[in-house]
Amino acid sequence: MSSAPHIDSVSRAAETPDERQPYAELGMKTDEYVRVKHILGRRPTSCELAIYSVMWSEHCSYKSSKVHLRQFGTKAPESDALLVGMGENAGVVDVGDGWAVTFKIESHNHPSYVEPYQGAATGVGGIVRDIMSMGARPVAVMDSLRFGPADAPDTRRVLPGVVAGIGGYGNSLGLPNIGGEVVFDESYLGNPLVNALCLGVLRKDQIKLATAPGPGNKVVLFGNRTGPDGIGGASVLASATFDEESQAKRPSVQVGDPFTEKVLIECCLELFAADVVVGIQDLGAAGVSCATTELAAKGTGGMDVRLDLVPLRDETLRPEEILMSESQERMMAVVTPEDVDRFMEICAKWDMPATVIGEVTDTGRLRMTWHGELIVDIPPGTAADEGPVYDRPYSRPLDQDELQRRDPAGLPRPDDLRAELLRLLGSPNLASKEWVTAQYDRYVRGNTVLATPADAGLLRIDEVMPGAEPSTRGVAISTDGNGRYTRLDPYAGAQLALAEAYRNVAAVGARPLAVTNCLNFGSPEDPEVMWQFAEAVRGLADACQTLGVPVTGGNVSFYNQTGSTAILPTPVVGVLGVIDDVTNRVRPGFTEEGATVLLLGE
Amino acid sequence: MARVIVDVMLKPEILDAQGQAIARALPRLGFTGVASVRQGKRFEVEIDGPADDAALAEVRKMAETLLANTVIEDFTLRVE
Amino acid sequence: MARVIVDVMLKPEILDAQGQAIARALPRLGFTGVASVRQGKRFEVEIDGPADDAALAEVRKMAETLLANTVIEDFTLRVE
Amino acid sequence: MSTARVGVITFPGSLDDRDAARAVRLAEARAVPLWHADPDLHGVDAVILPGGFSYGDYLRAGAIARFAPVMQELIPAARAGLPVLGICNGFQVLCESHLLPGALIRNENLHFGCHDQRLRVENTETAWTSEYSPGQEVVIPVKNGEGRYVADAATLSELEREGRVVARYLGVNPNGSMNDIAGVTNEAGNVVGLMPHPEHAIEELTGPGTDGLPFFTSVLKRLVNA
Ligand SMILES: Nc1ncnc2c1ncn2[C@@H]1O[C@H](COP(=O)(O)OP(=O)(O)O)[C@@H](O)[C@H]1O
Repeated sequence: MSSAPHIDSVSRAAETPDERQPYAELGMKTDEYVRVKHILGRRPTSCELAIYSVMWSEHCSYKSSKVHLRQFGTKAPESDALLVGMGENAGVVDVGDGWAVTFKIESHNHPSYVEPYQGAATGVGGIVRDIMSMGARPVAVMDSLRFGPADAPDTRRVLPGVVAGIGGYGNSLGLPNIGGEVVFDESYLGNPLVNALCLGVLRKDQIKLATAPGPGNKVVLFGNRTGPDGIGGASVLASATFDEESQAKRPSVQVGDPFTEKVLIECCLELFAADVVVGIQDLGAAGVSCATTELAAKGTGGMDVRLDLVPLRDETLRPEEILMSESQERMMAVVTPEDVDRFMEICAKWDMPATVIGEVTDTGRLRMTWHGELIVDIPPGTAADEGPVYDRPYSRPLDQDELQRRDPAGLPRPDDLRAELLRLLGSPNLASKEWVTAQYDRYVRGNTVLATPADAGLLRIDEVMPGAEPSTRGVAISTDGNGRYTRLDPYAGAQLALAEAYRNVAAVGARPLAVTNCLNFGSPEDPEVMWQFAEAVRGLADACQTLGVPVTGGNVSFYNQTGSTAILPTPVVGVLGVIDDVTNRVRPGFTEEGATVLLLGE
Repeated sequence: MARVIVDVMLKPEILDAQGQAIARALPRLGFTGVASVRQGKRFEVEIDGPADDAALAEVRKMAETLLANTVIEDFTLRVE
Repeated sequence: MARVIVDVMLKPEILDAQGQAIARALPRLGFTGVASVRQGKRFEVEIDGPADDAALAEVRKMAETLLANTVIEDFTLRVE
Repeated sequence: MSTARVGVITFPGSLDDRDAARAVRLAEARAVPLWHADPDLHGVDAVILPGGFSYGDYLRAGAIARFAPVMQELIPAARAGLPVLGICNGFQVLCESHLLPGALIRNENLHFGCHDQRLRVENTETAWTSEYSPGQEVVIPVKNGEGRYVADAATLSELEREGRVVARYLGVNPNGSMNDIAGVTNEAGNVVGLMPHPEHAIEELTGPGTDGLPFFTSVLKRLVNA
């Protein structure tokens, strides 16, 4: 990385309107680039281009999915329990007694294929920071995994690394793993799915939001230093198909530092308890670009940042790279000037580097300087919220009718049922998942009431905050998804995923309250994939309405394909439920001799 | 019998959380004057025959595919 | 600025499970002719001044007390 | 509730400190949080070093925690007879501090493993095991990645000869520990290191049972009788 020959300042951009810019290489379409020019009334500086390209990427802007995801809002059932709905870092649900929980599931599929251990580890790290940024204490994780056939050589590379990465990171944070899935299917061979869920607990009156209000308030970046991790990853890595080229992108993977994240959790909780945080945002895929634009857009509209104050691990990083870096274990907070000293003291107690890098304004502009030169001057909302929206064409796959016409009646009847049963029981999809779950700590924090092999994880909400009254209240979660069903009928398949998770939560004795989801699909530019997506979302939204559980948040992962072959459409649905007294939980299996066995339903 | 040493270190651009944790601890333990610490792996590979070009090529391939994770690590070889 | 390398290896009498696992995997990957593999750690310590006797004595103490656990590990120092 | 005060040290990266404190409370004593950077034991009657990954354990489990300011107080106090229990990472810290012999290294199968483990309590004379009966078999979770106990032959035979193996794994040895050792004690019997997690076996609701509770009640009895 050579240092910049020049700094592409705002005034330079104005003077050189025709300079060619690598927008296409950054994943931007020509009309998107033209729109940026239109917004700014000039060409963007290279830093501004970096910001728009990551913020308008599929990954950050949901440009292909937005029009469909709206149904989760328009069809949302009435719910008194919902404290914070979609649109924030994670939804928040009231579980009674002044307690609230927040939960969300997110994908880290592509990074986990490139570097299984680090990809999966940083997937856990990212979702945990999302939960922290709501003001909550993370209390449990779950993981929903899809791999190619168990005996395929690449699965032998990917699976152990992914499992070790999820365990290595989650175990080091002291978060019990209370459930998940492992599914094998040919279609995931070149594109495994790694979806991580985190659950957090907070007091109802302590919710934090990603907002930067109050001109004069300080913007603090804290956590690990910024390095050249995953530069370009947000727009390139996270949304491009895998091919030979991905090899060349390899050095830009992110690596995790779970120790720093664990300390960051405790540090944040102490900051929240001291009430010195006005707004907070985790640094995820689009790093400083995302945190600054989103905080500013949701606050009083403006922010001034001195980008040269960002503490670096590599002094040669250029401002564009700082803006796009995906270095892990970083957070950004908005703090009133009076509270800055106290904020810094708490960070020092935890040995956590923290730096004031800017200030909230009411100018309606996000302005950044680099050693005195103005390098970014944009209306932050145009990057954060007003990205392109595509209503992509979709069409029912040509083979869909043929697929649906297939009838199990036509399948040959096995002669030897016993052999067939043994073959099924021994098949990777049905066999015990203990090899995976044994690598995860399910005991830490001492509140795990049910984990593997129960249908849903069940956690007692006790001793979450110092001094809180002992409690028997509990939260149950289950994640489910079935790509084969969804391929056969995306509308019904998504509903079945919800129904299964809903039943699993009910089966341990909890009342289902809210839904999160991670929608893993192929390329949205393929009309047949887009049809699967649209149908699945419609199905899920309708089912949520019928069952009376609102979607509180989630994540969309597109471009899951090998070459031009998409994975099975895989909506993974997480349902959260509440139980007033965890001692009333229902355990899996037959626990008493002589008990009556009943079959419910048809 | 010959011994080939394979040293594996994280690429310089990759965060070395291990080295960082050590470096942060040193001043507390009274060690000053250390600018940085990086932690890597060292493998001692004993080969049956002499460390000729063919054998070294094999060990290099082994390092590339197994001992080092070239996504995030670099390695060097030397005969001891 | 000077760089001191500290190599830390498990004592020979302690079973090196990582080295063994690698050695066992090698034939499956088509590597033959390897008699044994041992895995250890390598530290690159950058010191502010020159690597004179006093500095080396400091690094040695650091290795003894922190970088290696002499109950189970041996270490060697060298200037690079 | 007894008036005994049991300190639980929190290092950066400690994870099971709350669990240990809860166990102390369920045993009806007072849990006193101790902070790694505070060189003061605050007059506690006993100390627990909890599980976790102190300082990330990137270098070697327990290697950096050993030098924490609070340890500079704890080490002489332990030598002078203060009851100290190190659980998992705490055991690793005690070995690194040379309060206990031997070392804990990477599991033989190279995986982190979390299981409900059968154990036999071998020594019921220590400060932390007097409430067990000799040879009692219990089930307590183990969860570790670096839990394989190793020591040289002389140390090992000394430990066996003096009956200083506190607990042994029954059934499958989860990490390849020498002589199936799950825990050891010092000569005086006041310092105990244990790989399994008794603080995760103190409530029927959240553990495989309550077999872990006697570790915490034992020390209280000792303190009351002292
Ligand atoms: N990746 C995983 N992470 C955590 N727990 C898992 C994972 N995969 C499976 N489990 C847990 O293992 C148990 C058995 O899983 P599975 O065989 O898929 O059962 P089921 O078909 O009943 O869901 C469940 O409790 C499930 O939550």
